[in-house]
Formats: sequence, C-alpha cells, structure tokens
Amino acid sequence: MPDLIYLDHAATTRLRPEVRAAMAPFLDDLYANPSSVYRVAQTVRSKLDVARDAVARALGASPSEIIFTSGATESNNAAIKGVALAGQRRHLVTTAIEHHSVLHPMEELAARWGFDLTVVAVGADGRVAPAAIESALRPDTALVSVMWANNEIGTLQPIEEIGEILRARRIPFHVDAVQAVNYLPINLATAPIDLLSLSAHKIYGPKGSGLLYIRRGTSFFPLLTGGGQERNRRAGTENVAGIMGFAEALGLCSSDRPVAAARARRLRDRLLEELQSRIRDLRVNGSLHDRLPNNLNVTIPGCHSESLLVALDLAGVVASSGSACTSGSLDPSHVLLALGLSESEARSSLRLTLGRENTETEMVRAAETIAGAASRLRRLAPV
Amino acid sequence: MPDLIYLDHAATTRLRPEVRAAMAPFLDDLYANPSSVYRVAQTVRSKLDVARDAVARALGASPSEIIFTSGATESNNAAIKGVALAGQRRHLVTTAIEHHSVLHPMEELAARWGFDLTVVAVGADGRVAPAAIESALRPDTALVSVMWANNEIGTLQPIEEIGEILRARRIPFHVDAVQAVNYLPINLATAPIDLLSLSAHKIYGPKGSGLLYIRRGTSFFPLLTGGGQERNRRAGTENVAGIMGFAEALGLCSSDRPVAAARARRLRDRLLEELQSRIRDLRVNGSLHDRLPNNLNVTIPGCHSESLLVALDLAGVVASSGSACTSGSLDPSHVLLALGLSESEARSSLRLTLGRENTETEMVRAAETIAGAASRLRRLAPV
Amino acid sequence: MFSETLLDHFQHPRNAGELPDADGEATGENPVCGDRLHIWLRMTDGHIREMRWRAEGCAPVIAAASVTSEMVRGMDIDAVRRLRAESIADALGGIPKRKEHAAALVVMVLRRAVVTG
Amino acid sequence: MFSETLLDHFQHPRNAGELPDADGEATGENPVCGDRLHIWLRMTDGHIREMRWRAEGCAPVIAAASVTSEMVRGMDIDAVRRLRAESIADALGGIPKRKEHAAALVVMVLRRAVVTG
Ligand SMILES: Cc1ncc(COP(=O)(O)O)c(C=O)c1O
Ligand SMILES: Cc1ncc(COP(=O)(O)O)c(C=O)c1O
Ligand code: FES
Ligand code: FES
Repeated sequence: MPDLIYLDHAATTRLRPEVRAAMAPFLDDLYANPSSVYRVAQTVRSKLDVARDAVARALGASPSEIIFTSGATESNNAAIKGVALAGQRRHLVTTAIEHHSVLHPMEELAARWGFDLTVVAVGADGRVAPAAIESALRPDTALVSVMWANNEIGTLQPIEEIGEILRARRIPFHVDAVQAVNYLPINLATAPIDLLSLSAHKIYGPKGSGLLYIRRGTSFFPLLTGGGQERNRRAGTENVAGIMGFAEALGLCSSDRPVAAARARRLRDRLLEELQSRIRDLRVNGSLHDRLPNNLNVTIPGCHSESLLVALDLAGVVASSGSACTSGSLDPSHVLLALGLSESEARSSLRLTLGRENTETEMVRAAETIAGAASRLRRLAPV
Repeated sequence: MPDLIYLDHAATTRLRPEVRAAMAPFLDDLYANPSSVYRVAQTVRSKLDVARDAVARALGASPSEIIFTSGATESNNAAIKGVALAGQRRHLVTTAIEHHSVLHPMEELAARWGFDLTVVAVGADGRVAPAAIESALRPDTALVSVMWANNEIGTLQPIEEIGEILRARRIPFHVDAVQAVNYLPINLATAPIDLLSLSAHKIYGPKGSGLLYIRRGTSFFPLLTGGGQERNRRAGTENVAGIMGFAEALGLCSSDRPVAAARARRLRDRLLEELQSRIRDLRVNGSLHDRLPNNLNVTIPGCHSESLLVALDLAGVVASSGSACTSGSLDPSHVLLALGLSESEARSSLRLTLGRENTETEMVRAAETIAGAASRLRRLAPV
Repeated sequence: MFSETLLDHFQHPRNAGELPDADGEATGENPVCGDRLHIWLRMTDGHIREMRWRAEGCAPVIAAASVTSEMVRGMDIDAVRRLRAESIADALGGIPKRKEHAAALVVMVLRRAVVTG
Repeated sequence: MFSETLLDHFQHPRNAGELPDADGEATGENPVCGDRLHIWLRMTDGHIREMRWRAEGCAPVIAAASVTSEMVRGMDIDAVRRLRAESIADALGGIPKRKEHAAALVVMVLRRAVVTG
C-alpha cells in the first residue's frame, strides 16, 4: 500500500518487521511438532514456553493461565460458551456495544441452550454504567462480558468497577481487550477479571493468532478437544509461527505503550481539529475523554459513509464505517444505534483509527481529502 | 535440522519453499482485512477467492462448500458438534482408531449432551468393515465419522462403501482425510462424503490452517460465531497467509500425488526390507496392502519405544511411537490396542512416516541406526 | 469491486442537480439501506429532454443515477417505462450483486417521475 | 529435555547385565507405564560390593539404574535402605517431572533386593 494513508488500524494492522523476523524460523527450519519427543521438537516446545512466559509476564498472569487460540473470535466464543456450559447457572449479561463475536455466542446460548440474556444499554457517551451492570445481575448469573475498549467508537468501559462488583458476588467476568491492549496497560495480577481475549493482528502481529486468559480456578469447558495441547483446554497442533509472532508483538506493544499512546493522541487530536475546521456539523460519536487515543468516529450528516469510503479510497485514504467484519452488510452499526443515533446518522458515520505508521502530515492530508469528498457528496444529496 | 533423518511426516511437515513464497506477501504489504471495502482489501479478498476456488477444484467441491479453519482439530470439532447439535437425532457412530480430535468431541456429546455413541471395532489389520458400520446404524443416527487413513498405522478405510451405505439411509458422513490427502486423490464430486477435514501442516503447509468441506444441503451449526466470515459458518478474521499457504500446498500436493506416492512406497518398502533383514521378530502393525505408501508401524518386542526414540534421536533419526499430540502420555496407543496388541507390544512400537525430503540412502542409514539401537536396548532388557 | 465505468460516474457525476422547471419529479428511498434519490425530468413530445437528480447513499446509486441521466436523454417515454435495472447495470459495466438494488431504485423513481409528468 | 548426564548413562550404561552369584535379587514393574527392572546385588560385611541390572522402558529408568549401580558400590546397606529417589535424580542432573517415578522404581527394586540378601 505505497501511497495510501491507512486509517483503519482497528480492522487490522501491518506486521512489524520484528514480528516477521520472530516468525521466520518457525516457517522454516524449526518446523517440528512441539508435542514430539525428540530434541529439535523440544527446542520448539521450549521456545513456545518462553513465548508463553513472556506473554504472561506482559499481562501480569501466570503462564498456565494463558491459552493460545486462532484469534479473538475463537477466544470470545471459547470464553463465553466455555464458562456458560461448564456450570448450572442460566443467566448471562453483556452490553449493547460488544463485538459480534461476543454478542452472537450470547444470543446462541439464549436461543439454543435456554439461557436468559440481559443486554445492558450504554449512555449516549458510549459507556456502560457499573450500576446498570449491577442491577442486571441475578442469583443465577453465570457470566458477564464487557469489552474494555469498543472497536467502533473507542470508548473505554469502567472495567475495574464492574469487576469489583462481580468479584464480590463471585460471578465470572470476561473482558474483550482486543482493542484496548495497544494503549492501556493490562495487569491481571490486580485487575478483577477472570477471562480476557486478545488478538495478534490488532497489535501488528499475524492474523489467525489470539489468546484467552483464564484465571486459575475458573470453571471452563473447552471448545476444541482432541490432543492434549494447551493443558487440555484447546486442542490442535499449535500455530507455532503465529504464537511466536504474537508474543513478539505483545512485547513490543507493552514496551512502546506510553509513547505510542501519547503519539496517537496527538495525531488524533490534530486530525479532529483539521476535520472540525473544514466540515460543518461534524459530530464526534462517544466520549472523547474516555476513549482510545487512536480512535475517531464522526457523523457527517448528509454524507452516507458507503459512498464517502469509496471516494476516500479513490483519493488514497482508507477508513471504515464500523467494524470490518460487517462492512459488507446493509445494516447500520449496532454500536452507533445503541448510542441513540438515528439510522440515517449511523449510516453517515466514519471511523478513523490511527496507528504507528501514521504521521502528522497524513492527518492534514486526510482531513483535506475527507472534507473535499464530504462536501462533494453533500452537494449531490437530495435536500 | 541439518543432519537429521526426519521420519515423522505424520506429525508435521516442513513448509515447501513455494508455500512460503505464497504466504510472504500476506505477511507484508497485503495485510488489509479482506472484509474491508477499499480496493487493497478487495485485492486480498479476491486472492482469497482464487485460493478457495483452487482448493475447491482440487477436491471436486464447489467454493461455497469450503470453510477455512484453524486446523483439522477445529474442522473435526466443528463437523461433529456442528452436525450433531443442528438436528434432533441422538446417535453417533465412529471407529476405535480415530484421531482424538474426533473421539473426544464424540465422547463429549455422549457425556454432556445425552448422545448415544457407538464406537465400531476394527480388525487386526486395522480396517473397519462396512458391515460393522452398517450394523451399528440406528434410525436416529445423526452422524458417522470414519477417517480415510489412520495417522498411526496408515491403514485405509473403505470410505466409498461406507459412504454408499450411509447415503442410501441419508445419514451424514464425516471423513477425517488429514493423512490421506497426500497420497489419495479426493474427488468430492463423486465420493459419498458430506463433510471432510484437512490440515495444511500435514501437506507441507503452515500450522494453524485447515479446512472443512460441508456438502451443500448439510445441516450444520457453526462452532465459532461473530463476524459473517466464511458465509456465516466460521467467524473470525481470516488467517490470510495461512489460507494462501494451504491452497498452494494443496495444489502442489494434488499435482505431485502419483509421483510422490510411488516414490514414498519405494522408500517405505526398502526401509521395511532393511529393517526385517536386521531385526528379528519385527512385526508390521496393520495391513501393508491397504495402507498409505509412506507409513510403517512396527513392533519390536523387548524394545520399549520410549527409550528407542531417545536413542534414535541421539543418533540423528527422528520418529515417533504414535500420534504426536499424545507423545507425552504414559498410555499405550489406543490404535494399537484396538488392533489387538497387548499393552507391552503397543509400548514397543515405532511409527516411521516418510516424506518428500527422504532419500533411499536415508532408508538404509535409518534401518542400521534403528537396528543398532534396538539390539542394544534388547540386550539391556530383563529376560 | 466496482467497474471503471461505475467509478467514473461516481467521481464525475453527469447531470447532477435540480431542474427548477421540471415536467416530472419524484423521490424515493430504499427502506432497507436508507439510500435516497430525487429525479427531475424535462419532457416534450413524448420524449425526455433532460434528467437531473440528487442522490445520497452508496456509490452505485450515484453512478446509476448519473448513467441513467445520459441514457434517457432523448428517449421516448414508453421506452423509459420499459427501462430495466439490468440495462442500467450493464451501462455501468456491472454492479456487484449486493448492490444491484441501487439500479432498481433508479428505475422505480424514474417511472414515478414520468407518471407525474 | 534430558540432562547430559542422564543421556550419558542412557547411552553408556554402567554395570548392565546379570550377576549369576548374587546375594540379593529383585524385580519390579511400574504398572502405569509398564517399565520393568531387575537388580542383582553382591554384598559382604553389610556393604554392597557390586550391583548389576537389566531394564526395559524409558531412558530415565535405564539411566537411573545405571547411575545407582555406581552410587551404591561400597555403600553400607543401611544407607542403601535410606537412599531416596531424589538423590538418584540429582545424580542424573535431574529427571523431568513426568519421569521422576523412574527413580522411584529403582529405589523400590533396590530395597527389595537388599532384603532378599
Ligand atoms: C473488539 C473486538 N473483538 C473481537 C474481534 C475479533 O478478533 P479476530 O479478528 O481475531 O477474530 C475484533 C476484531 O475483529 C474486535 O475488534
Ligand atoms: C488424522 C488426524 N486428524 C486430525 C489431526 C489434527 O490436525 P491439526 O494438527 O491441524 O489440529 C491430525 C494431526 O494432528 C491427524 O493426524
Ligand atoms: S446500498 Fe442500497 S441503494 Fe445503495
Ligand atoms: S516411563 Fe515409567 S519408569 Fe519409565
């Protein structure tokens, strides 16, 4: 993507060179199955162990609490179905702005396995109130799942407060931290979280690699069974290169975090400023304060995002209207509707998510491009 | 693995250079999320489509019948749970020599979801009789799963005959073809198979990439839900590099198949000859006739495989005693026990699986090494 | 995903805008996707002399309105009534399946505009 | 996975074989893993003069028998009775957890062999 301005880091990110280098030997010489007994296989096993230790350390967890998966969709499915189906309690709680890989498993448990599901609303600022979660709880609540940072609007949820409430009632708490981990430090030694999902490709690692943290003592029923890999909690020959790349990416992410966050915030604020000065009636969706530093989600009334994205693409700026996996769909974003936007407002919204390769110059150029395209499209629109 | 003689191709294989090359762009420039709408993402999408078409063509399937997964363990879990839980019928049939990623999901459905499970025995030759499957069937049989080629002893199952019986009764038929596909042509246009699992890393492709074929019209309930990927049958951002590598590997595998099979058979027969001339009482496990051309599984009485494998490893020959994922376990192979071997015989067995890098010289050297180690260990054993 | 022709019409829309002295006029909205279209026509002697339009929605609906405004210039009104969405799609070098209904929206609004004339 | 010392004993086992004129002798089998061990001892004046053995099973059980045959030479029989599996493991530079019971098998059979003496 040579001359593109890539503003879709929430959809996926480009492998860091260090990550590619960390993966390379395992796509070559070090191909042995880590479950085999001979020495070259044990070398692979011990490198996996080192990676798991590093990942655990970066998250304040113990290595035995980490299972590697094929991505956060699997992690979320495994966490939700795995905890719900392991126990007798029959009530589930989540929020209206979760990723579909949380919402759909929850709805499935409700539709097919007789669970009751409470979907807690969020405020116009895109945040859920801990009290709203608390009042949704029942004596038979089996699991609560709340994302740390939203993938469309970047709003941060009060995970600590919710976690304290749940811990006091001994209700397992799952957190989708896929988008959060780039910019928020995660310390599971102190955070009141029982299960946590991450995905490598959102942090400059490879697609098809993720993890699920499961706090020691959490009842959990594995989604994939077979060989005894991952201490019998996730069968399947390990995606060794993917895991090594993920571990490298998480290590870099953790050490870069403060600098990366400050930088993203500076660029994001500059981009917003440039947009506001050029586009009338531009509105920011969700709290600007409690938000990932790299996320901007704006409504440009009278300018449908479907055509705006095409115009931007033709002008060398790539962005999205919501989550990548629903970009094909005709439905407006469930997240924006949950904030109280009308369908038409939701359809006129643009998500801009920044990353490590972006520059200040790009922010200005992108704002010019967006403003130009928006004004052209607005001129075409019926009154 | 410079000087090693690698005789464990059933555990995993080394990436072919062409496969690595096919993956490379997707670990670099072509990182966009294939679900995004902009052109560079649509380029990735269309390359995925081309790969899916090629895979479908290689298998005699239609592209819409292929879903890409994180490996055959996921494919097997998805097929078995996905078909069993999609319907009302409550009886399952499989064989005693399946891979654990088939047996465990089956046992789970029996233990937790109230299914009845019939595990059909195999003969001393390691083959299941179609009549034995037929007599296990019930009016409420929901699914039958039989592997095409066994991963420990390489025996081939009469998939066509079993499939015809099941098709006549409209019972869905799942086939684990992970080990078969290297050497047997698979044509799903004619084969009476409804679901079929493959894994990339067994055919010189990457770990963490597999597929599930689901014949059009088969009721199937997805294991992973979330984004609408894979036509709503397997959510999760696609492991693009893994899929591209898998497609390349399958293409090469299909075109090389006749030559590769003849070559493997020649090497395997030479290895057996060399072993038989050097080791007294050596016995081959499972039919030599209906067997993958690259597989040899032998019992060397009086020579425990655990120490034999260590001795071989120290001498530069790597092999295994059974499937890689159970190599850590103290239990003797369930496959060898199913053939009627005693525990002690099963514990004195060696699996040698050949591949494209092996040479005739290696066969002679390996046989010398194995014979030397076995005779040393036999001399140490109590009488 | 989109053809060159479609993108050209999207980037350089023909005959966009209003016709203050129109003989026919209609608006329409696709309830599923929310795309909106407004068409104005100037007609004489049973023929369309000019079509102008405004649209808000996807790129295909804008391109379809644009290409249609060229196709119908000088067309006899009966032919306009028989114009099919497929022809508009063809004129754009194809429309992806998921967006074929964009051409259908143009056809629907165009027919209504002719009737009101 | 295995230490250098363990592998050395496995590759070059010390004192393997039988003692036809043994003063003590015992066999044992680990029912879980099926590993088998046979030990012969020559003892005089309450001390072990020689230990010989045969083993079938994993590399650690062979190495453990081998290193034990060196450790007990000249050892007083009470000390042999008190020999712990951990000491054998230590002498091998450690045994992986999953295989620690190999040393336990040696201890068990050795104690029986002393008793029969
Ligand atoms: C918040 C959130 N959760 C889960 C996922 C799913 O992750 P993956 O693409 O690894 O399946 C994503 C992104 O796709 C996400 O943004
Ligand atoms: C017959 C068979 N089925 C399934 C599997 C599981 O495949 P994967 O390693 O891709 O999970 C294997 C190998 O591990 C196998 O040999
Ligand atoms: S998306 Fe429906 S007409 Fe454009
Ligand atoms: S495996 Fe049990 S003693 Fe060796």
